[in-house]
Amino acid sequence: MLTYILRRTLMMIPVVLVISVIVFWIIQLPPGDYVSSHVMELQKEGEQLSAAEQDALRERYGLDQPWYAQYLAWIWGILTRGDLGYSFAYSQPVLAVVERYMATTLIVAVASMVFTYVVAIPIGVYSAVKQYSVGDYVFTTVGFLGMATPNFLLAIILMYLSYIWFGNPMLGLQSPEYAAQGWSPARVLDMLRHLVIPVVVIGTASTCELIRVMRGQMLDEMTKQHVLTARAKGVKESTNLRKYSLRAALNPIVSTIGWSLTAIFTGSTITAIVLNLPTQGPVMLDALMAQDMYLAGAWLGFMAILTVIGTLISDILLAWLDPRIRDERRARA
Amino acid sequence: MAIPSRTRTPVEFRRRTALGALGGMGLLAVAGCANSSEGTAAEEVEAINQVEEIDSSEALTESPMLARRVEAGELPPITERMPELEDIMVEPVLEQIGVHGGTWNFPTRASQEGPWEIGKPTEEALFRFTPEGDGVEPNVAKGFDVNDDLTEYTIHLRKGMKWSDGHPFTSADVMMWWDSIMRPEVFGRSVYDAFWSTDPATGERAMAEFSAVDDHTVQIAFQHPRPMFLERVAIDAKWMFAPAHWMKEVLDEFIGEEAALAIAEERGYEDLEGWYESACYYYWFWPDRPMLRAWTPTAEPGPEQVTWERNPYYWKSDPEGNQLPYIDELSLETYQDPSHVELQVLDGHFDIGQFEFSSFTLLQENAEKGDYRVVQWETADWYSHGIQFNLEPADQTLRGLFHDERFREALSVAVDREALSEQLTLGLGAPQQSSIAEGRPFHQEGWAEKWASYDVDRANTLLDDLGLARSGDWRIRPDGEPLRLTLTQESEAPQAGQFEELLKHHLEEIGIQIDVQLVDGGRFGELNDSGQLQLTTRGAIGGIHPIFRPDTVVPLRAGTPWHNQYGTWYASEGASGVEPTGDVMELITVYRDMSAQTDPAQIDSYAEQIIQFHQKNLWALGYTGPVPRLFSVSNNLANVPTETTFADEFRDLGHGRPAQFTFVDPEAETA
Amino acid sequence: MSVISPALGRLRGRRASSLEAAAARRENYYAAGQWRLMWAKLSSHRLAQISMVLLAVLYACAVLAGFLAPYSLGSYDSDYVDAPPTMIRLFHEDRFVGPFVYGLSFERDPETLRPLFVADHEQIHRLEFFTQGSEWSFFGLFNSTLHLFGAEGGGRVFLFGTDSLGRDLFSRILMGSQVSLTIPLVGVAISFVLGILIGSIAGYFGGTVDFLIQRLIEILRSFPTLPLWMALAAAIPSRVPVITMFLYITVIMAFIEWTSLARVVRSKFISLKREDYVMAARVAGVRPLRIIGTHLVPGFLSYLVVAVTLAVPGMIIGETSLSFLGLGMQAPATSWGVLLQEAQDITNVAIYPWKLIPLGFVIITVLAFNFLGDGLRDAADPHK
Amino acid sequence: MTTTPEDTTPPAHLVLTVEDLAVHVPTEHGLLRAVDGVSFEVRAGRTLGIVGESGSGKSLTAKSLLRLHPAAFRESGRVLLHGADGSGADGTDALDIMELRRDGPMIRAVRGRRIALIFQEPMTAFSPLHTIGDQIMEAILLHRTADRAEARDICLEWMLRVGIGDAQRRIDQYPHEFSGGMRQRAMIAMALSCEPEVLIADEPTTALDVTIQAQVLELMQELQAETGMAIVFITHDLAVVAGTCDEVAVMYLGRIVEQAPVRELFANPQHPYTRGLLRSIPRFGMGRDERLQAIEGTVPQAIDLPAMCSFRDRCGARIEGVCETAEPRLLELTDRHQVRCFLHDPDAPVPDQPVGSTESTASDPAHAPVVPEESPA
Repeated sequence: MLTYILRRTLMMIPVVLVISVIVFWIIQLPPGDYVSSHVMELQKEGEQLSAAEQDALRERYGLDQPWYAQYLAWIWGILTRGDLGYSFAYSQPVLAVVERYMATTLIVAVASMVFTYVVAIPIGVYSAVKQYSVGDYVFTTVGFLGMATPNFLLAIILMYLSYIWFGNPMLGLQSPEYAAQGWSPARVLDMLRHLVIPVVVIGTASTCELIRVMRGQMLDEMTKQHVLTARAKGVKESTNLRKYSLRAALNPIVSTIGWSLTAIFTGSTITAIVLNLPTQGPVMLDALMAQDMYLAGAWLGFMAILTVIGTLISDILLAWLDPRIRDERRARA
Repeated sequence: MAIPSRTRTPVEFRRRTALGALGGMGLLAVAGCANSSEGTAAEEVEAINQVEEIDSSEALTESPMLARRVEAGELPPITERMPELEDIMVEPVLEQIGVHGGTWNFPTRASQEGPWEIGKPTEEALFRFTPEGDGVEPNVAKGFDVNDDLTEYTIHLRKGMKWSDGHPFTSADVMMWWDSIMRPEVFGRSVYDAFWSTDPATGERAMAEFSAVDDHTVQIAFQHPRPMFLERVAIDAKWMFAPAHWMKEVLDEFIGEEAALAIAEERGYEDLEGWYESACYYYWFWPDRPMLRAWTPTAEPGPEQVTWERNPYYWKSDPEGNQLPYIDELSLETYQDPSHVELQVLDGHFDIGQFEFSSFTLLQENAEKGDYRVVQWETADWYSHGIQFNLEPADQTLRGLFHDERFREALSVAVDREALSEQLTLGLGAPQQSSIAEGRPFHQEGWAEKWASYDVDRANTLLDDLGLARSGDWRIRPDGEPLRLTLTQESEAPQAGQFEELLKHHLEEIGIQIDVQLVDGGRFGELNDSGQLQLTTRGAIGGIHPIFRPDTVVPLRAGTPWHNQYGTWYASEGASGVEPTGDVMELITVYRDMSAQTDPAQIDSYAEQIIQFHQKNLWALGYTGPVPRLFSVSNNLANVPTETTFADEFRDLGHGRPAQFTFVDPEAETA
Repeated sequence: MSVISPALGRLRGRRASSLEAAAARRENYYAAGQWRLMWAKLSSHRLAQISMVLLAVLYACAVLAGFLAPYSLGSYDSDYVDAPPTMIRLFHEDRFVGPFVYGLSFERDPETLRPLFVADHEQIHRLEFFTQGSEWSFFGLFNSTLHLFGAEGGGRVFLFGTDSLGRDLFSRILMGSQVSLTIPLVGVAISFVLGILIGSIAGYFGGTVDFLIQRLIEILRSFPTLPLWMALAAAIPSRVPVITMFLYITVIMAFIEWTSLARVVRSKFISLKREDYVMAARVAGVRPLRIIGTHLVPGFLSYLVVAVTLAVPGMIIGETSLSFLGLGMQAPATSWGVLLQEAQDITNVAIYPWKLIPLGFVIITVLAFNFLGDGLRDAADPHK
Repeated sequence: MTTTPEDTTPPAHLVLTVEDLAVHVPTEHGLLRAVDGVSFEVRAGRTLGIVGESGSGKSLTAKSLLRLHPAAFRESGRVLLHGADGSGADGTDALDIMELRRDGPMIRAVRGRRIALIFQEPMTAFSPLHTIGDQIMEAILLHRTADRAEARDICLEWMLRVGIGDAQRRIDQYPHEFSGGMRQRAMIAMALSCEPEVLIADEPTTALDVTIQAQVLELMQELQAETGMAIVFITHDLAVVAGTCDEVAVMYLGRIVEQAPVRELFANPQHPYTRGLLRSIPRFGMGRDERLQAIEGTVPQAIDLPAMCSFRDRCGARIEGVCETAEPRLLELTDRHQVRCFLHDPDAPVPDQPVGSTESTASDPAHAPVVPEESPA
């Protein structure tokens, strides 16, 4: 197993490098560069930059170099100094910008993920145990409603309903009056209230998917021979469900946790914009739009690494949870 | 007003400026303004600008918030904080004397690209535009003198005025800005137009020279006459001073490059350019950077909320001696999408929101529930929906067409303006040509109606005359190619896609095939720079006065799609771009002549010529008249002007003098 | 014989199974192919049946959109901007006159500028069926001006109201369905082919090939789709015909989707590969591609059908997201994604809520595909 | 067991009596009478074989004994589990399993403890995610001891008893590390670890290859001899029955069509179906060109069957005008040999035609009316 993990980890290095090249290449692919979009932004505010001023900016940012030269300089900085580069728009090191938004991003991502699993797994189990019951249909339909409504629209509708019903659209992650205060129970409560809509919006899409997978898995597992064997031994139904069906059904789901975190990180960008969440998503979208390439590149590279690590974690989890795969790996390694 | 006799008062000053002469033309229809053509300009201006004076230091009153700090010994008393009595700037009362206190919830864009959102309303320049927009008046400066040939400007500063950290504000601060910041161009901008004078004979430009006469007097000398210097300062230079004591601790000139870089890195910058752009240009985000603004930040911008607190050393008061601003705090809250501002205005959270016109119905219907009112400010654009022709497209056949008046007329009359008005402007944008509205300076009779009636037959006849024969649905160009135009718009623009779709619909009716192209800002800029645009609906042309900001109407530099190649040519002095011909070249010539004039009346007459060239040629077509800019204003907030002009030259919301905005009941206003 | 006897097996699947009474039919049961079994089971899955019927109706509407829609996509009408759904009436002053609409007069609220439409009770416009209207084209095969219905004499009937440019939303939804209902199918088809091909190669050959393909998928999946789309949006020339744009979009969608299908195929392959009959074929020296084609793919085709059905909703939603990024159909051509994107605005949600109707169609379609997929999955394994 | 002639041993006490057991399954197409009117009894130390084709209801019968069916299934009849000493043989004192609440604590105390079950597929009968030891110990912990160490000892002991060598190591292995035969041994160890009174073996050897099959069967017989448990042996394989069972019940379409001691049945089959089954077993001495005869057709489904002999359509000896008129009764040919066929029913309706058959041959003994007296005792 250890050799397997080691081998896979070593394999990650070229994969990540390839990804970083592609990521960087794609980011600079759209026509125009940071300076051209920056100039357009300034124009909207009534500022004009002369051609000479623009060229000076390009030189300062190194945008006059070909993209591969920029890439090499960037990756060299990362490898030798751990320097993720410089954000043009923020005039700050990328790391500083990323740090600023990391906490809230993690809160939202983790809350959504917890929501997804906490909601989906019991519902999936319920829907399987009570297959074709009213509850099954209700949960399935509600889940699908969440999935079928594009996130951005769902978010805006929920915000408006929140405004109509509670007089507060629940924008952002906390009420402004708490922003400057220290942590208090009231602030936590306020934050939790603000988390409801984002978590529901971001969560429902994957929740529905997960409910369906869970239900299917449970249905498969519950009719397995060994479940009947256990029942014939006199094992309690609840024990049986938990020890055999649920455990087996959870396997593929647990093993995809590595993947879903990335998905929740990147998939919620548009939602975060609509809901005014101070998370990385909108910052990155802005960075992409404005071709603030090191910021965008660092973030996308980070996501790529997360994906690769996620896959590895998934594979390890799978092996850890399933002795058969574990042995196969052992044999191969 | 006790201003030394050799100094011209603002009244005198106004008489000497170009716009002073415009007063008689009925510049702006400002409510409450003694707007009559009979009275002299001087009387009128004096009536508008009732400059009062604080009688005694007894009258000075401060916010309870500051009074507490004074009591605690954290602050010197108000008399020591404000300028000498006669040098305190007194803001006239707009609606009522205000009450100190309250928090103004202020939406700001989350993106770092939006520094101006808070920058403009809090900006304090040496000179600022009058509420009516017909000229400038002293602001940070107390007054000025100028010699008769407009080559020497003497600017007087306010005695006893202090930076937000309590350090005196003197002519050294102006000299610091000029010598160590503007002239070395440390913040990435070239020395502004304002500081150049042009040799009327050769057209050569010469830079101004600054000198400090004494602690409160600065002299700026030009080689050639420099008319409109103060207006240009109000627009371009915005602030012409920097805290010398603070700058000496950060500029490499004073502390050496190594130490300066260390500071830059400490502040999160990798190079001096980035740091200096931030410290000298977008400086208002640094809590420790002394300023002259009414409010200063308490923290650097973060992901969520930042509070700006009142400047205890602010140098303005109301006529009763209440130190401004009335409002104690600004709570800057980030938003990512305009819908957030909408929602939080509806729920009564944001005290002032700025909106595109399309939000009008939503705002009005919920005004009572949200306890706000909707205020409309005019804009200086010539139209709200229109197109610009890139006069130098790569395709020479198209170039020929774009330069042909008949072609432009055809594209103008082929569109049903009445329909567009309903579909795009809630029926408010008048179905008319791109033009200057009645009541504004340089309004021309008949311009709004030119080529403005919907007449498909006429359009077809014009195109037929041009030899663009129809073959099936589409017209064929003389070279046998189908007539096919690309219409480009920036995808972020409000209503992007809708107007373009309607235009496509109307123009395809007359046989011109249209491809709509929505692109992001960077791509648009690139298309524009490389001359690949054909038609575009982005932006509008216009402006307060060609002399203030000629960018969109005279090709002086790149940017505006219709003349981009010409502007490039002019700005690069012929190195790149395309040399204009005909009327476009005339525009440049007229503008140059105008710039050399010292007589305001002459300036106006040249400006009028520029305007008339536009009326004649219509390089940009307008389909619906301008629509106002909307503000939602909390009903608890008073002294917000209701009818004025929204223009960048006037610093947008800043033109409403936010320092004298006041809550009727500050207690009700917390973040 | 399996542990659970076939009888019981059938019983277990009873809820989704058909136990035909007729003996003759019963005998066929064993001989029946997998597909017939699936069909038989599916036809007793009520929700799946309803879904099938719904989808059939939706697709039929898409095919006949030109005929069913009273107005064309270019019917901008500035006299009817933001008009609410038109009330269709039967009685005029208590007198039955058949379906008709009143004429509407348009004005704006002077305070709010909201469009107001006042029914003019003097003007009665009967609904006409099989009426003449604007011309439409049946996939370029023939043109017609026949429409299912319309209001006589200048009356307007907007079943779902109009948008801010004064276009009939009902017509736009129908026209949009032509795009929104086919893009997912074409996209899934492409990703299906790619997924089977690449997934089966990985699964069949294993070893280095598998390893490389696995890494390829890994790389593709960690692709930043957002800048990729933006780059594509810039790369796609502005003057592409609607059909080409349509293809671009489907290819983009397929590009993203195939990796997950390939993973499914691969894992299925690995388990099937060990089956005796595949081993036998291998030992017998049958060429790999032939084994894949004739032995392996049929072995899980039913499973793939399920996977595909369930992939369709994702594509429908993907199309809406692409529209959000401006990578949608060019006006006046429309799609549900474009319609939703237009509706995404507080003003619309608050004042003109009928603009959210397209959302209903998206939801219904997604639900239908999902329930159909669920039914198919239950049916796919008849001997379970 | 089989080596002992029944008549010389004192009758062992009754362990399990099944009376009129029925399992009816409601379907959309009607009520499926999967098991109908099944009665039999099992004695300690004896083995009852239940034989039938796929779909005959034999496995359902087995599961009914432990109430393992879903709630939707309608079960009726009585399944009496007698005391360990055979008390309540008259049914008064016995535990009626059908009275117990499904999945209640009472039935759970019976499952695995008093009646244990072995399944056909040793490959799937164990959860792949848990060790063999864990799964065997589960029953022990439930029924015998709460002490894990003790349970482990019992488990190890049983693994050794069923012939799993190196039990100390294998107890912590996963099912996929076991061969098929080993897994079935483990299965048996699991079933027997609580020393049940009745072992239901549902096709325990079907999935195994022949040599392993023999080993497993031998093992079961040894253990039966040691523990004296009763075995209900469910199979489709008459050859296996011959070697293992004392008594055989032949099921067809949910009903027992013939029941007799094993020798009697093989020597003197009375039901056409039984004869058909016997003909389909390869025998020593079969001629090279002799073909095994399969019973034509497939088992129909027991839904809405008309009141007639359910085997009629496939029967080579059907009597036209009789077999389709009513359902045959279960006839007692001797006190231990019962058959359900009109051929033996003196009260059978008079046929329209004497004997109607498409492929009947005079030489086939099945076509001669068999008189009970002629059957070998």
